[in-house]
Amino acid sequence: MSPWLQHTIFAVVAALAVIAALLVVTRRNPIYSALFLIIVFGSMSAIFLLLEADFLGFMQLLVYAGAIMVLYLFVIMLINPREGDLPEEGATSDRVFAGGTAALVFCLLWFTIHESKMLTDDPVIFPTLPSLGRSHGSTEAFGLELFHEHLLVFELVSVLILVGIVGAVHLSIRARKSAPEDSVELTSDSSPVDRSEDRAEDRAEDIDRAPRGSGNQEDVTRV
Amino acid sequence: MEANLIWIPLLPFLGFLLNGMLGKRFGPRFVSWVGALTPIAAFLVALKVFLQVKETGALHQHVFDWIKLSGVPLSFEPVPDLVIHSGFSAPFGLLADPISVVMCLVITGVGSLIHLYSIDYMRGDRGFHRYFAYLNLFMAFMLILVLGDNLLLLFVGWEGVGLCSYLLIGFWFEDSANASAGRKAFIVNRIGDFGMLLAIFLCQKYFGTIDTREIGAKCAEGLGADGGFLGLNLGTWIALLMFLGAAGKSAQIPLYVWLPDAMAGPTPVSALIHAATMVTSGVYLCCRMMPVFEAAPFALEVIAGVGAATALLAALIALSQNDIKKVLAYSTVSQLGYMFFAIGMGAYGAAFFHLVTHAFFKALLFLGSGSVIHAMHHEQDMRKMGGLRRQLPFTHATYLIGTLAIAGVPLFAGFFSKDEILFAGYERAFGHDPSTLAGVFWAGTLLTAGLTAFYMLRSVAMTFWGESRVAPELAPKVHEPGRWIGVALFVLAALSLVGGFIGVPEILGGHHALDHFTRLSPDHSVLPEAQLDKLHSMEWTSLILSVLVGLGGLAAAFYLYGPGRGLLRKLVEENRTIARMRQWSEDKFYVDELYDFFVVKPVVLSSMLMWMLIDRLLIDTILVRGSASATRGLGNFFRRMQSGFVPAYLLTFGCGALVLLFIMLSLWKESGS
Amino acid sequence: MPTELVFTRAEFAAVLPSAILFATGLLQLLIDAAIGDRDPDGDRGAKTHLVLTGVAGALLAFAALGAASGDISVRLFAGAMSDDAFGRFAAGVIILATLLTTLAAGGYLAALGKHRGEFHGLLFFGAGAMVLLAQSTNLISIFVAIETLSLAVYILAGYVRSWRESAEGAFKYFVMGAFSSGFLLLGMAFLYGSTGGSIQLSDLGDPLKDEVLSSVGILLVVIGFAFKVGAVPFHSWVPDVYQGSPALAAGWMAVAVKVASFAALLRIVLAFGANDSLARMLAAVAVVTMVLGNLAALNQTNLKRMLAYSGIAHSGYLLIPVVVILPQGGMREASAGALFYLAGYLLTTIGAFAALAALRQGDRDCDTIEGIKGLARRHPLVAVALSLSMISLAGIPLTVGFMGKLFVFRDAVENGYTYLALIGIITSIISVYYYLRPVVAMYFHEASEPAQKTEPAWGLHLTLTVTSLGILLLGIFPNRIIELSIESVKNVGS
Amino acid sequence: MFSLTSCLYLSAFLFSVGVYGVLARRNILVILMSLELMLNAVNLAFVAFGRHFAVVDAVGEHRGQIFALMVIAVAAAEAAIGLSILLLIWRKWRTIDVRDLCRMSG
Amino acid sequence: MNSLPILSLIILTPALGALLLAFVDRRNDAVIKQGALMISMITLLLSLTMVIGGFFDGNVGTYQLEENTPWAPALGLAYHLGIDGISILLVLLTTFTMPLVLLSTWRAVSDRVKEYQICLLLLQSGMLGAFLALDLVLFYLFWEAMLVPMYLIIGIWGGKQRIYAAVKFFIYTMIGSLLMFLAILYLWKHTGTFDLPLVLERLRTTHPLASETQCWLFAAFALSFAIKVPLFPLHTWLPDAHVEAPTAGSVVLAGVLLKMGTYGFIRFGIPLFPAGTEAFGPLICWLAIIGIIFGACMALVQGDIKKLVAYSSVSHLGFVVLGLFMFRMGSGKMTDEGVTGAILQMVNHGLSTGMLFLLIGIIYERRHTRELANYGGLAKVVPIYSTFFIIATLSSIGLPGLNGFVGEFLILVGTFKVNMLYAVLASTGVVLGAVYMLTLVKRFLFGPLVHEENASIKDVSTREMVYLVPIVALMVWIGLYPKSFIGLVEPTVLQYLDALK
Repeated sequence: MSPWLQHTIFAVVAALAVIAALLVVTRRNPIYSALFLIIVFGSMSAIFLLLEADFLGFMQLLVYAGAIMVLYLFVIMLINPREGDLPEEGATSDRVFAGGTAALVFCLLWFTIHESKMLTDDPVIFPTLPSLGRSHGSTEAFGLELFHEHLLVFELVSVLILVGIVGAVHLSIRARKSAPEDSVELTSDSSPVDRSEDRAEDRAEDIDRAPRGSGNQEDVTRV
Repeated sequence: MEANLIWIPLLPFLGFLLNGMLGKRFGPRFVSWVGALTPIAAFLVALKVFLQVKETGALHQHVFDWIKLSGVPLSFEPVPDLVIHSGFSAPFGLLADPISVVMCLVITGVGSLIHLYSIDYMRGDRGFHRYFAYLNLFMAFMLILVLGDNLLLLFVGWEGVGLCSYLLIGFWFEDSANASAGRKAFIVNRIGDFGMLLAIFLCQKYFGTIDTREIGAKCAEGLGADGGFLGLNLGTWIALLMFLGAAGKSAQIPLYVWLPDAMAGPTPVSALIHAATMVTSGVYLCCRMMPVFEAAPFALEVIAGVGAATALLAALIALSQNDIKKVLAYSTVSQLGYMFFAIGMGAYGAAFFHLVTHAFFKALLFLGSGSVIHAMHHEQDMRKMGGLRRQLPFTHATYLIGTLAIAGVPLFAGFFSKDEILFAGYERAFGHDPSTLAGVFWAGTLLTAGLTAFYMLRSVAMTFWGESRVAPELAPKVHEPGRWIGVALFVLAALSLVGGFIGVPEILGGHHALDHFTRLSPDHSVLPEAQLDKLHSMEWTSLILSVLVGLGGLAAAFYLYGPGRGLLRKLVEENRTIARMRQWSEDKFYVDELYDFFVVKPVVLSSMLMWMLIDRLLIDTILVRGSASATRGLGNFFRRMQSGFVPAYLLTFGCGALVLLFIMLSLWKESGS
Repeated sequence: MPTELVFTRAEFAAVLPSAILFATGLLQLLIDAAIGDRDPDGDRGAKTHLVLTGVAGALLAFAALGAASGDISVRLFAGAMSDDAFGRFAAGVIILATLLTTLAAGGYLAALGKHRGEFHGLLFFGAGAMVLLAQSTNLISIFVAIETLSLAVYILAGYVRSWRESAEGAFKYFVMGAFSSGFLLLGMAFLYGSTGGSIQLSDLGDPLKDEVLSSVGILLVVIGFAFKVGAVPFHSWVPDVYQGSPALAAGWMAVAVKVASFAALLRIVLAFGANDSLARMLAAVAVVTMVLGNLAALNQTNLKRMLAYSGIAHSGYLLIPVVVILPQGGMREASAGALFYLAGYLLTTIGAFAALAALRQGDRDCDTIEGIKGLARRHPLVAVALSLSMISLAGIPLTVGFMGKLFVFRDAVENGYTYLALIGIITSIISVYYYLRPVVAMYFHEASEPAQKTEPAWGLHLTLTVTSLGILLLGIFPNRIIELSIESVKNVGS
Repeated sequence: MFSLTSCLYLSAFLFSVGVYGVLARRNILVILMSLELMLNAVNLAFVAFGRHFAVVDAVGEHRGQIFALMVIAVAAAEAAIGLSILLLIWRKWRTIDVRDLCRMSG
Repeated sequence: MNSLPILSLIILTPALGALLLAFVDRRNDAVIKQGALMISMITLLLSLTMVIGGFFDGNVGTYQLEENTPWAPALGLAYHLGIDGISILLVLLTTFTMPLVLLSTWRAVSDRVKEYQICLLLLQSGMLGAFLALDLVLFYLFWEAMLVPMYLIIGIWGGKQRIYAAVKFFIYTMIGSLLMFLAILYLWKHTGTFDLPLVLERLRTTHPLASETQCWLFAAFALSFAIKVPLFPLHTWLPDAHVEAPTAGSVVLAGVLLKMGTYGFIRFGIPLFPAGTEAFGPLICWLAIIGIIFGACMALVQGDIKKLVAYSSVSHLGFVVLGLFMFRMGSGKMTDEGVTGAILQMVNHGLSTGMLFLLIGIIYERRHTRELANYGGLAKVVPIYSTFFIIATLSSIGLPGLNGFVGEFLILVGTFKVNMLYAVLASTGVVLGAVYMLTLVKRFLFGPLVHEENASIKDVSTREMVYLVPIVALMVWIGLYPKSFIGLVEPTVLQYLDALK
């Protein structure tokens, strides 16, 4: 690929990513956010490809766009928040403050990168890779390095995923025969019998708190 | 010379132990035997010692090392230093020299009599054994006081007798007033002891010793004249501080106020402790430390002034007291003032002489009054007596002897001693080195002599003469007291009659046996003839003056209070000015009230205030609790920062990271580039 | 590059403890799935088999740890981990914490009605990840280990779904944890960049490294760890999470996460080498942490929350050794202080939380001061155990807490950080007040209302006994452990 | 244009946007997404660095990429857990407003 | 003979005994009480054996019967015990007090007897350890360790405000001691050891401290000790603690615990930091003098007997502190009266105030009130009790012939040699002491019997006699023949002062 083409693609994709990212964090409706996030991830994987990380680029697309974001959308659909369920966003001052913080973070990071000695003599384009037996970024090369150099981590990740599975199951499973607590959860508001004082308290708190998000009141109490 | 002196104080102490521990169980008979026999035994020992001393001079016994610090650190080079001495030694050593052995005789002698007297007087009291235990203990301490060869041991006795005095004044403690009186006595004495302690410290610091003989020697060498501070030399400071102690114990201005109150105790106690022995220990101290005082002329002037003033003031108060014991108490204060006046005049011998005779006649008077009180079932108000001569002839006789003795009627004991004191003042005022100040003091004491005669006869008249004012239901029960009381009164009366003869001055043909023995007075015989003659003529003048004043006082009292002389009394009573003065005198010139207002109340109130303001409010509430609540407040502030809102948490995180990042980068910028 | 996988004996030995832990966790899940529902006692029973499996697994892991002791092998798994005394010490503490927690968990969870394999499984997965974290020597394995243990801990925090606090705490922990992971990861990226493409800890100290990237990178990594240990200002999650978690999970979290995180942090810092600015900054963080943690704990009425703030405060104390080793010429041996402190902290904190667990009322934790009033009469043993824990946390002598403070403060003073020790001491004074409050409630007050008397299960009893005895024993005879800790920091692999 | 530095700038920017999202938004879903954004931004840095160093280090030429892969795996697991917690909260509170989770404070 | 670790035995006997008692069934009250008493008696016998049996040589001024084994060498800690003339009396005081205290609790405490006895025994171990430790950290350890049982004693078995008092006591003490801990750590940094004799030697020879540093360290040590003593204005915990503590607590507190502060000064504060002592000496002396007078004034206006006695402790301990600092007479000369007197006075105060608290406890047991206003005229009802009370009072106000005088006098003599103004001011305390104590006696024992309830109070029982008589005997012994005690102390003091030169 010729350098100018790389420049152009990068510029376009980066711009896309920036815009999409900004949209992700500013859209009120989470579905839009999710969709824009997919765009960000997509542009990312494009950049990865540009950076000769072929395998990773595809993994990015698969896992992020394909799996994680689907999960998000799935959950969004599952809970199906109506307009009223969407939380009132913070006041402008809050946003300004958050924005200020984020901007400052960016400034400092920018400064760091800017001041870095290593990066100041950075060539405009990445150095050309020596042509070896395997191509850089290919699945084979990637896999070999992964299993030789990072075997332990690879195994550990399996535990990580296992924990994730167990956790997700434990947290989101609705009820078990012998575990009454979750079943109550869902019906607690409409259940004729309150099982404990504690819950009554909880509910009372909800009602107390409700006026703050005044628009939601109706929706919050609805099942 | 070494001798076995320890038995003198030990015997009464044994009596104390026996009575205190077993007295209650074995009953009053046992108690009276033990109580009376131990002082008598001590008296006998003292007598033996006296004879020995007379023969061979002072005796000494080192019983054991009481407090001893070697003081010089082991590897120290001994630095000879004349100013400050290290190391400290206070042995339990007893010294029987002429003064102390005479004191011992007086104490054990009079004490024995009073013990005997008490057997009758205290009969039937619930605290009979307690009483005798205290009394025996008192004897022991008093003897330690006089025999102690160093100031600290003397101080042991000094405080010990104070303790016994405290216990005996408050003997009938169910009455708050008695308990208060005891407390007052102890506390006022403590103020004096404060001076005493400081005097001991000074001696220790600058003389390196507290042995009385060594201090005397050092003072005689003139060591006391150098050093010093605040414009007074060392000797003066020591003398003044010792005098403060003496003033406390011997009831001198400004610390005399406890003694009249001390009459709350049983009368024999008043006789023994508050008349004959303990209160004179101040005088004894001055005599013992004579070299110190000799080296401090300024202190002597102060002492003389205080003594004279006390004598006069107490006599004035005594004029109008109605409580028979109060009269005697003020009289005691007054007589003690006399003695200090004598010391101030440098007449230690005279003071000591008066001490001894005073012990006789004042004990007699007190015991006599006790006899009356006993007969009257503890009625002490003379306005409710009168005419007792008929029921109590023996008591009357002895009391009268005592009165005449104190009034200085010639040939009675008081005559010789008082005369000697007055003469000393006269000689200082008008002798070879005339001094106006001494003249004023002397005039005061002369006046006091008259007043003394006056109020004493007044008390005789009010008690024994005239119409009976005894409460009718009491009158038939009044009778002469028991056997032992009579014995004691008799012996003391005899001593009051003839006791003066131990110190008959040269002009009356005597040779001043006591002075010769104690060597407290300068030997006049070495003076040139002319001077001696002049002295003698002055002595005559003084003697006649004093006798006249004394008789005048007696006469005045006789005319005012004697039988059938109501008219004159009425005249006196109806005069406004005199009545007001009388009132002042009767109210003791409001000294107690002044003390209460200017000393006691401020101390208590300021303590209260300090407690409330400094202790409770400032320290405890503001500082301690305040800092605690401030910390908790800060804690609550941090708690409130934990708002529970995730955005806030995240913002804290973000800002924290930001700040750290910023600092890191600026530090890097600063150092690296 | 060889094509076949080489798996050395040393690597096997090194990874064995964590492998055993993972296997135990898996086994527990399987057992529970297979026979759990057929358990005659159902949820009410103690599910002894889970506990026993756990205990056996932990003991095995411990044995595996001990079996390899002595030889030190570094750069295992291509530099992913090293098997050294340092890691083993930390691993030992972690395994011990897990063992005690498991032991106590049986009766506790049964009483709560929440006894399932997941708790034990997650406990052991987390523990395995922690052990690996303590042994990791490159950035990737550190990151993955951290994330694994974090996930396990998030879930344990929200373990009791019926408590609202539990879910809330889990959420807060999760969001903030992920946020901090972002920073940690960014830091790692910068470090990766600064070293010119190495993720090996030993290359962090490379003199040719890019200064600014490296400084910022290490700072971001430190921030990530500061979050994990609950240092101010990254502490906000701690109180809420501890309060919401079941008592035992909170205790385990407090100890094990701290141990693993501090072990990794120390390893990184030791490898990174001297850095004065980082030392200054960490000193500031330590000061703020000690002050805020102790002050905020002062007025807490909820014991778990109070212990949470106390945990923050102790992180502050633990940061002192990190500060001490950081500057030019810093004393590397000071890190032993942190290790020993953590060992003591294990006993005290597990003891405290286990005591709270022993006192649960119904299906709730008993976590208020009010609830433990008059406890000395109801449960003398629990009261003694809790008091000992409090006393040890306060750093009063004859307890291990004192020895820990002595060690840490001594090193601080010796290296010229007197002010840190001073602040540590002043805040310790403040801490005495709130540590005494439970003691006051238990011993000086009578119960305000007759609380139902629940007899703690044997596992809890055993745990409490072990912690109490341990607190005293290590408080009186600390030498062996201290020597061990000093020995273990002599040669820290990276 | 297409250089290590610009990749890093982009990465930093996306990271900051993620930070903004986390800090500013109240919707838990969006917060979770912002977190994903942050992680992904860092991935870019890793890969870019990796590409840059691939020339130097033949043994570890994919190090950055592998790191990124692990991050992706972690992100996936985190997403699963995060969404489960979200579901749990939704069931209990019927809310996805992060401000409603403030039962515990102080 | 020397191989017998007698000091360890003395320290450990109560602790092990407490452990033993922990296994006795709590229903077995009598066994527990007697067992505790036995244990304390054994300790007493051990300590007496040490003195009488020739283990301890009174003529030697150095540490004796030393035991020095490494304890946690990794941390630099050693188990280093030793005894000398400074500590011997305090050890004896502690072992002597304890059986009496235990005996006094037999009737007074009926709730949780077992714990009570165990606490007291542990407390004893702590106190003994603190007096015998020659390792700075070991000392600190014992110093803190005894806080806990005392805290429990006040907090569990105390009066109405016991919690406030207990917490105040604990935190007050902790504030001071933790700063001392920091100073100890600094010494470690400077000298590389925690061992007291070594530290002393190194400070003197190879590692001298700058005087400014000395001041800081001394201040840290002094603060800790001053709180414990307690010195004005750090004293407010004491009245609260005394009033709320049960009898045994008060007795131990007054009898032994307060001496920790003064002991700390003499053992650590002064010898370790001579320049600091020089700089802070005047301040501390002034505070001591203020304490003497202020404490006395406070005692004057208290209506609560225990509070009164507590404030009197403030006053008395002021004397002790003053004495401890009075050894340098200028021009390089030393005097030992102050220090010797102060050491003796520690014991004296322990006896007299301890006895007062015991007596108050006896009456409290019968009438359950400490308000002075509720008493009066007791001397008639309970003569023996009153006799004891008066003896204790007299000892407390320093009547010659009883113990209090000897110490007070020596302190004042020493003070006077060094600084006359101090001595004069302090001597006013002697007067004030009489004022408040006699007021107490008057209002408590004398006067008419106003309250009917008091008429039926029983006089001291045999058991009470058993623990009161030894104290009186000791008071008289010290008062009349202090040589046997001074003889034990002085050689050490001389050596000590020599080292300070």
